[in-house]
Amino acid sequence: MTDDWSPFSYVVTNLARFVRPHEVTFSGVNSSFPMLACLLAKKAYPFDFTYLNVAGGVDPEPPYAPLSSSDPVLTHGTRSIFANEDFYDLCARGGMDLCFLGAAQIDGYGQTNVSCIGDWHHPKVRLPGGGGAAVMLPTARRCCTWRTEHSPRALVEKLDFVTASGGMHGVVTPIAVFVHDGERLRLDSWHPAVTLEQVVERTGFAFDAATAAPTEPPTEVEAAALRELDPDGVFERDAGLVL
Amino acid sequence: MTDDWSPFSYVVTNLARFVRPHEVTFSGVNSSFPMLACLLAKKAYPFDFTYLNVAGGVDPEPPYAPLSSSDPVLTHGTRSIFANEDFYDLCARGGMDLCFLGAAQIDGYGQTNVSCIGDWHHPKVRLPGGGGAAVMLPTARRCCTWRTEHSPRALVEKLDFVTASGGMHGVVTPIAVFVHDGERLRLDSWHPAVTLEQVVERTGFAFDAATAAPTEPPTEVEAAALRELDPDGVFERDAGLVL
Amino acid sequence: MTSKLVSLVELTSHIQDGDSVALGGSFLHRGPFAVVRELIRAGRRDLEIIKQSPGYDIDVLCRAGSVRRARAGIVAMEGNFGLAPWYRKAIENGAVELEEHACATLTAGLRASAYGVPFQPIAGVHGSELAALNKWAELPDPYGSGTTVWVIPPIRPDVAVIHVNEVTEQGDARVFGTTHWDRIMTRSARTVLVVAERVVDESEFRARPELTLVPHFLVDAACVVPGGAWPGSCAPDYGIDYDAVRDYLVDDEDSLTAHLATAPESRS
Amino acid sequence: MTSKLVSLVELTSHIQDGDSVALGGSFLHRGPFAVVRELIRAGRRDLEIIKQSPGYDIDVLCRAGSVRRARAGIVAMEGNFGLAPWYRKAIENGAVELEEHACATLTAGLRASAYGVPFQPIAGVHGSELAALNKWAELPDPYGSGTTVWVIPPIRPDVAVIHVNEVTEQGDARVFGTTHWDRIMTRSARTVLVVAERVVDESEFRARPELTLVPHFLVDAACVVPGGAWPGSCAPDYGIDYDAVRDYLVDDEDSLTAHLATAPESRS
Repeated sequence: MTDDWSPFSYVVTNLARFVRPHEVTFSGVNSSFPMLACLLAKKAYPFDFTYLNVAGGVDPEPPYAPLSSSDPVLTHGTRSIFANEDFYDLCARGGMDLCFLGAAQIDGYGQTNVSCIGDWHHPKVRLPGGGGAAVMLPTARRCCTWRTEHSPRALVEKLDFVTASGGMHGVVTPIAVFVHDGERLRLDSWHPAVTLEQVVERTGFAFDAATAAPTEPPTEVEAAALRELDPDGVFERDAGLVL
Repeated sequence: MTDDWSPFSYVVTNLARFVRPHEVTFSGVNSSFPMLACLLAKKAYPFDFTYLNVAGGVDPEPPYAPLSSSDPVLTHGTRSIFANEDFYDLCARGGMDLCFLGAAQIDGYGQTNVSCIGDWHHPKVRLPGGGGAAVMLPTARRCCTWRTEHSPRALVEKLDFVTASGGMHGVVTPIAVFVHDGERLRLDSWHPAVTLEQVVERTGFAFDAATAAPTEPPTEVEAAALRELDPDGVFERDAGLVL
Repeated sequence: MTSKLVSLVELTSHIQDGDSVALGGSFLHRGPFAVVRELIRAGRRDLEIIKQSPGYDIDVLCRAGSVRRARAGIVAMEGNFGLAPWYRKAIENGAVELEEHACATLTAGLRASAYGVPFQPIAGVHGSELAALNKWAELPDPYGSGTTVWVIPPIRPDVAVIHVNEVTEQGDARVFGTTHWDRIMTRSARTVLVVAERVVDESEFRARPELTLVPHFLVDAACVVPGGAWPGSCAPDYGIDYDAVRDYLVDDEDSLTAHLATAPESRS
Repeated sequence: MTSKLVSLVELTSHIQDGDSVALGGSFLHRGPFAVVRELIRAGRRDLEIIKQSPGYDIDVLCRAGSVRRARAGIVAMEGNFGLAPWYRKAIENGAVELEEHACATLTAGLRASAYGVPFQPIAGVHGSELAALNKWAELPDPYGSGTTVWVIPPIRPDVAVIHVNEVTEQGDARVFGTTHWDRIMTRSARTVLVVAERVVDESEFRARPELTLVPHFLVDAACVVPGGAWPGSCAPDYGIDYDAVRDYLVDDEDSLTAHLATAPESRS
């Protein structure tokens, strides 16, 4: 199982593992990976947690995972609509336990850039923008992010622009899981199909790996849940991840 | 009709006459007179206006006028619920044209006291408090108030406490109608059954009466509308007003 | 998912002596009055009551000696009953301390808590002596408009209690008609308690989730007390019981005892 | 009461060259896209687009050269379509000016307008370069907590346009599912325009007035365009038309013309 652990499954599964019992967890727009991770956690883990999403759903039971992570199908079966102002305020007042937020660049402190490549005023690439990140990253109890490539241009020594700064807890890439130690990101585990040296080489910032180990492979239950969420492999093909 | 114009009818009718076409008008808690005035205006006047009330009703069609001016019957027939935060915000941003607000004492500037008789910290009488007045009086385009007695202790030279200050437009008592001229309240008209001298004598503050005249008697339509709203005279008896 | 439904006694036990308690509804309408009476039966003391427009609730609590402090905008029995007599006495004789608000300044304080900010600006207030009384700060506009604005510090109730029409076993709650200030109360308090007229199957909430005022995860405990907003109204289920309010207002020692014994939660 | 219902062309004529326009919905969901396309047909220029999460709407407006300025939190096509290409180009080549927000800071600016205050505090933002970029002010807590908070100046759109499921002839509007940011947009703009899937009898609104998002008196004009949120979704009526989005994204001169001609409002 370990050798053929696909980078797609690696990212989704390791994001899901950040979900804890009885917490309030949120996934937003442009966030297929966290959406799948939350739905996977609901299916795979033997504990209760509250899953909020940007479509307004509260513990929904969608019949399928939509391509758009803000699709109204994510309210299917919900007993309440918790709309945008409401979940942002919840986060702002400290009521959000775990928030998944996107990033284009991440530095060793866990700060993120989702604004631009190059100078903000004359960007080489204009990126989508941080969404709620500048407010949610400092106010959620824990935030996690993901990158679909693990490279020195994604995991950088210095951000081109600091879109958001604050409570980053975990970062997942196709080959590694980082956890914040209060000062900086440290390596928590790496994909068993790569070496620690490869992770170091492909990371733009220096990190502590003293307590790191190869990532625990997906359990049967995790793997089955993801197969159920992406039965035809559409998400996996769309994502096109490589180790 | 003029001589037997009851003080009750005088207050309700003259409050109703402050309602203008196509405006947004509001009546609140503890406000039977404005509630009746707004309902009267809806029945009697040949123009459209938006009537909001504290029960959340927007242009409701209540089957009867309730004793409590915040009774849910005031949402009967409404097509939307406009709840408290919403109508306060509307007022705060300048979207409320006419707001009726209660008062225990009114001074010549149109400021109100609804807090206490005597010293605030050691009151002779603790009054209900201003409700929204301190926010609504300065922010609504026009405010009107009413007193059920016309006396120097109600219309005072100096308030015991300034609960609210700002855009007072009109004041109605059982014997007089005052309108603000930008500086102070001036007498607009008086009950035809009393004399101007009586109004002066019973008012604690000095006022300009140069343009005042006896109040136009109620029209047949106004009188009929009020009879319809208080068919058994319950409101009139409860109020127990005297000239 | 475990049920949030408990007994009225158990629900009320979430409120301790000295707590600040935000009460839902307005005047005689959809107030959590069964809990208010249960607080009296439980002998709670030194409560801080937070409500824009309390009336019966704060009056009966003052009458029973349960209140230390009130933060309110307007206090009256309403209907045609005038002032709240025991509240009035408690303020006049200094037994209860008052923080007098405009309703919207109280809402602003609750918003500051709900939004996680150290203060909330509020329009108006200029010229009112309430500002000096409460030592509110007036800030200049840093964006150069030349105006100033009053800002209200956070008001964070220990507990918010609301009375609703319907609840699910999991604690989702919804009301019909106006929400009064229940929404912002349930977003600003540390603990949220819900009393409902009835429990309905969760399929009814799933059919119209837009109507849900409080999602389950914000609710700490819920209970069902049919008629619990008595002697006030809970539209569309019942209106004000005017006779009961009149009886309550009789100023003799037995009337409070009789009133508490007549309440719906005592009869069941 | 006179009807608020007008044609799409007449409704769109409320938006003038140079106006700031808040657009409802989010990404490909329940956006007022029929109006967006009508703005292009009408040749509107120099618009300021205000939306927390625009995508298709701002992209097609940039493509047509209708936009001068964007105030947004996150911009993308979403679905699985990635960035908004014509928006991206317009920013990169300086044709469009961007005021980059966190979604919640944009909401805070809208709240400042809706609440009638000169600024709105917002939690977070600390450490983000957006604060300096936008010259936001950081204020100390005057109540002595020792903390500071960022405050956002008012954002007051000339016009807010939202797409809803149902409208009455008088202009009351309601949506099913999430309201996104439509509520605060309709409370902060000078003019409010509503496009609906269908008009329903007012008795349906009277039966459940709690569902009404915008009461008639806040609405300046309304029109009915079935399918008007195409190529996005309007739940529960229809989902995203992925093929249409894909066709729109083809980078040749004809694809925009073909796209506009294929839209539901062109077909009727």
